Amino acid sequence: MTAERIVYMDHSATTATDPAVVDAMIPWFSKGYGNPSSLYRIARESKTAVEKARSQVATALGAQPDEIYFTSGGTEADNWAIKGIAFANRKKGNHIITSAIEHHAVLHTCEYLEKQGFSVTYLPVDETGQVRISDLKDAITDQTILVTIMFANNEIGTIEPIAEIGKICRERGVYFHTDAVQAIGNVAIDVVAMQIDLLSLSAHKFYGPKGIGALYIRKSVRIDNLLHGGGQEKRKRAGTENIPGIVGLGLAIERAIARMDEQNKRVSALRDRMLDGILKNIPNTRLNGHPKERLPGNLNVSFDFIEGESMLLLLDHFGICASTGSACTSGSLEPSHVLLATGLPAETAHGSLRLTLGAENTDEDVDYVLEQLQKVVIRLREMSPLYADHKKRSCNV
Amino acid sequence: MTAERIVYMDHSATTATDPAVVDAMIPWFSKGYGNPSSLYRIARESKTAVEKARSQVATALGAQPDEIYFTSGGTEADNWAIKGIAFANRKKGNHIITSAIEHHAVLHTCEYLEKQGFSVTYLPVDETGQVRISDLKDAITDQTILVTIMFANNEIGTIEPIAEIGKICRERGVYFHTDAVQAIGNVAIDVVAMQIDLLSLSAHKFYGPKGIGALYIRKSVRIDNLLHGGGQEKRKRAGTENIPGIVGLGLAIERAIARMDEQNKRVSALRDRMLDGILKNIPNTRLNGHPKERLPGNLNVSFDFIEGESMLLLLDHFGICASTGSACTSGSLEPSHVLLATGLPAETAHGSLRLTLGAENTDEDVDYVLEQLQKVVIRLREMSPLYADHKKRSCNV
Amino acid sequence: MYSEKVMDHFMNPRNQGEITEADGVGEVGNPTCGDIMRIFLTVKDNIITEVKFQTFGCGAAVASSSMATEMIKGKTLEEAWEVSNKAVAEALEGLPAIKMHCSVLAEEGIHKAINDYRIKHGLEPWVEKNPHSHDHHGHEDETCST
Ligand SMILES: Cc1ncc(COP(=O)(O)O)c(C=O)c1O
Ligand SMILES: Cc1ncc(COP(=O)(O)O)c(C=O)c1O
Ligand code: FES
Ligand code: FES
Repeated sequence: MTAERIVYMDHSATTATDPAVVDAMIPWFSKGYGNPSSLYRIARESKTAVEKARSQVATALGAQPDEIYFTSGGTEADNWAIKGIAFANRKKGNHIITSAIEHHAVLHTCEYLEKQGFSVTYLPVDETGQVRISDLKDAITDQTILVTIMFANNEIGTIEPIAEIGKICRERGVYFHTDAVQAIGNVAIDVVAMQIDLLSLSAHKFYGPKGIGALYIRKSVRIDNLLHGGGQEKRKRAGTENIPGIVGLGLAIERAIARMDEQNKRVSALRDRMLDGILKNIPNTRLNGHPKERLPGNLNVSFDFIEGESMLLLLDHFGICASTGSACTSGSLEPSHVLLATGLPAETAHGSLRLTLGAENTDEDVDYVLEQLQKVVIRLREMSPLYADHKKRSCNV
Repeated sequence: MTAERIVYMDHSATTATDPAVVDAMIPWFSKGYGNPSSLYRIARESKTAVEKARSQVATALGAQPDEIYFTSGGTEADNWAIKGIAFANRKKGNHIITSAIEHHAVLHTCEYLEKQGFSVTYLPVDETGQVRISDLKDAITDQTILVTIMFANNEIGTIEPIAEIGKICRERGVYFHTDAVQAIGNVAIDVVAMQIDLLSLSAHKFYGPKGIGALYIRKSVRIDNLLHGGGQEKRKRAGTENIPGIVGLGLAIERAIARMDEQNKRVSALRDRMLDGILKNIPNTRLNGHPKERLPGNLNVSFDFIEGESMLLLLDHFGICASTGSACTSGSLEPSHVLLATGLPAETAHGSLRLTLGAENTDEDVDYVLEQLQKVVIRLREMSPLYADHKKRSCNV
Repeated sequence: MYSEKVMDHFMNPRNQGEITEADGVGEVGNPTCGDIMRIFLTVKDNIITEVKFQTFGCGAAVASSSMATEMIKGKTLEEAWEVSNKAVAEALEGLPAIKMHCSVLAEEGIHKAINDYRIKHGLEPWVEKNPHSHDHHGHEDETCST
């Protein structure tokens, strides 16, 4: 079952850590291992390394270094932002607004808060996956303390109108958090211009290491701690600092921003060519998400009559790494809540395939995937009763 | 101001990652980077690596693999255990028992829960730093849902009577959590024999990487999630797995257990020789913590008339890395809550020095520290008004 | 954490010691808080001709004592009284925010020593223009008020 060739097109799930980033991390494991809270020399060196990384992250976001707090990843950053704002501002109000297409790190946190007595509005999205500004305006009440809407969606790649949302939230005096886990390195971000109060990110989505992320918290934002303990991170986030991870995050974000424009151009061209090829060669296929306002590497298509997991298994057999919104891989009953929120019928959602391109993908990869994918779809359709019915219907016309 | 020689004696703060552990981690950054939640081959390989590490941790504790959950470190494990038990069992009772000498990750979490309406008993300790079993028995009420008492203390090294505590908790039907962050690799642990329900650990304390830890949760324990989001860790701890960290933790704990007996013998002999030298050569000095029931590498001594931070600065000048319970390094008002809880006067606590020995320390290190430490203490006493008074008092007798 | 200047004064403290027949002695701080500073003055014709200190405290406390004694040596009592903790901290090329109280200790120690001299000489003690709130550790705190 071994494939000669591996084509990784699941960059939204995670990315390979850039070898230059790994190299930068290595010295901080066994040599510069001092605990930054201590006062001797090797500890001061760790501290300096942490502060350098903090500046690198701040620069990437247009923030100040003392507005950046390191976390164990995007999930912790989302949990902290949402629970921290909710509990610290409970006296002001108990209403939170989010969207129906958030990552589970946001959605399940909001559901948890509902159990704690908060009230949450899940804004619907249009068929491209975008929140409607008028819906947001209507949803804000004098009880609203937080709006949390993702910068870009992890499944369909749709980019939300963040600057507009930020403007409205600032005007209405409501904190605005955005989960930018998928956006970093793909979209230019300026937290000041976009009036963002809190922003989550996770290094492993932009060629940094896993297990490290950050939360940007604008100065003067009232927020409770999520992890209690030692006085690290200006007493806001306890726990001995993950120095190699932090150093890796710092370099990864710096490199991601530096190459962003050039890489986006290259990757989106590959992606567009792949989309054209799919739509041209494989009938009964549709693009999910926004036609233009989407992440450069994201392609999400639905193939009628077939199911996602079997697509993934066959693609894996040919060395192609991809993902699906089918319920069969999620371990839950429902297909992707994101696809359903865009109005896709469950049946179509089950047949969705997400290919997310990144740094190491080439023109040859695109050709290879196009070729194999067509074979895979034909093969699965041939065994599908839905396709059999469809063929009959078409012939009977 | 550069020292020729670095003698690291702050192993309780953190340890250098074992180079063999780093080597084992490296392949999982840029090669085996697949997201374990995905189903293609490189993802299955990551998954296998994670499960292997889970078994390694389980074996070290005498637990089952499916009772081990990876976290971002000891702080998260402590927060999860305590908040998770508290919120999941609120209907049964609202009382928690802990000790006065816990790490801040436990103490501040308990203080947070007090604000949420829980009631917390902070058991006192005797002058050696041990909790009295009779105090524990008396403190348990029908409202008690959790006892959380550390396995070994990070400052004075005292080992608590864990098996006895476990027995009482099991008899009384109360969950027992222990913060074993300092104990792993230093004390033999068996969660079944010791009747432990939850146990926290952190890799960087036993030559593993920073930013990764684990919580052991005995099967059938009722606990809420701390981080909400994706379905990782059997839906109990969301967030993309830190594969290199997890692999590093697994190998580090396996190695720590394998060399434990031999290393403890070696390190405690060094420690004992250092203690003898200090008590013999430096007058007005006392050992803090338990004379016998203490971590093999831990030495905590108080030097009358001088202050800890200035000791650390001078020791650093000579390349010696150590720590203190003085308020001057803590950024807070009070000297170490642990030393105060053992009945030490604040004045004496300010003059405490913690030297924690570990794998790489040698006989020469001990000689060097003894020599430098004596000079440092003499130098600081010469500038101390308290010592001047003491000398005058002694002469006038 | 500390500037080079602080480390220099900590490693090589100037004027450390005791003047046995001092004209003025000031002691401030509290061992419970981990800091005590004692300043000894020799005064001739209203001029501080000699000054020594003893300090039990952190690096910033030692460096502040050392720097402050340097700054008042050879000065008139009036001039010495005007040496503020801020001036001491600035001369040390800055102190971490949580360590500013250690420089306050130096200012107060000098003031106490000067007033000790004045009282011994039957003079009215000078009053603190901007009394520090004795928040030696940056917080309101009873146990550490001296
Ligand atoms: C949009 C979004 N938010 C949050 C997360 C969670 O990040 P992590 O898995 O690094 O905790 C992810 C990725 O898993 C994501 O795509
Ligand atoms: C006893 C104890 N508990 C918890 C912790 C917290 O662990 P971490 O800093 O890895 O989160 C530490 C160390 O800092 C500790 O010594
Ligand atoms: S058909 Fe098997 S899980 Fe969906
Ligand atoms: S003397 Fe305690 S902080 Fe300076």
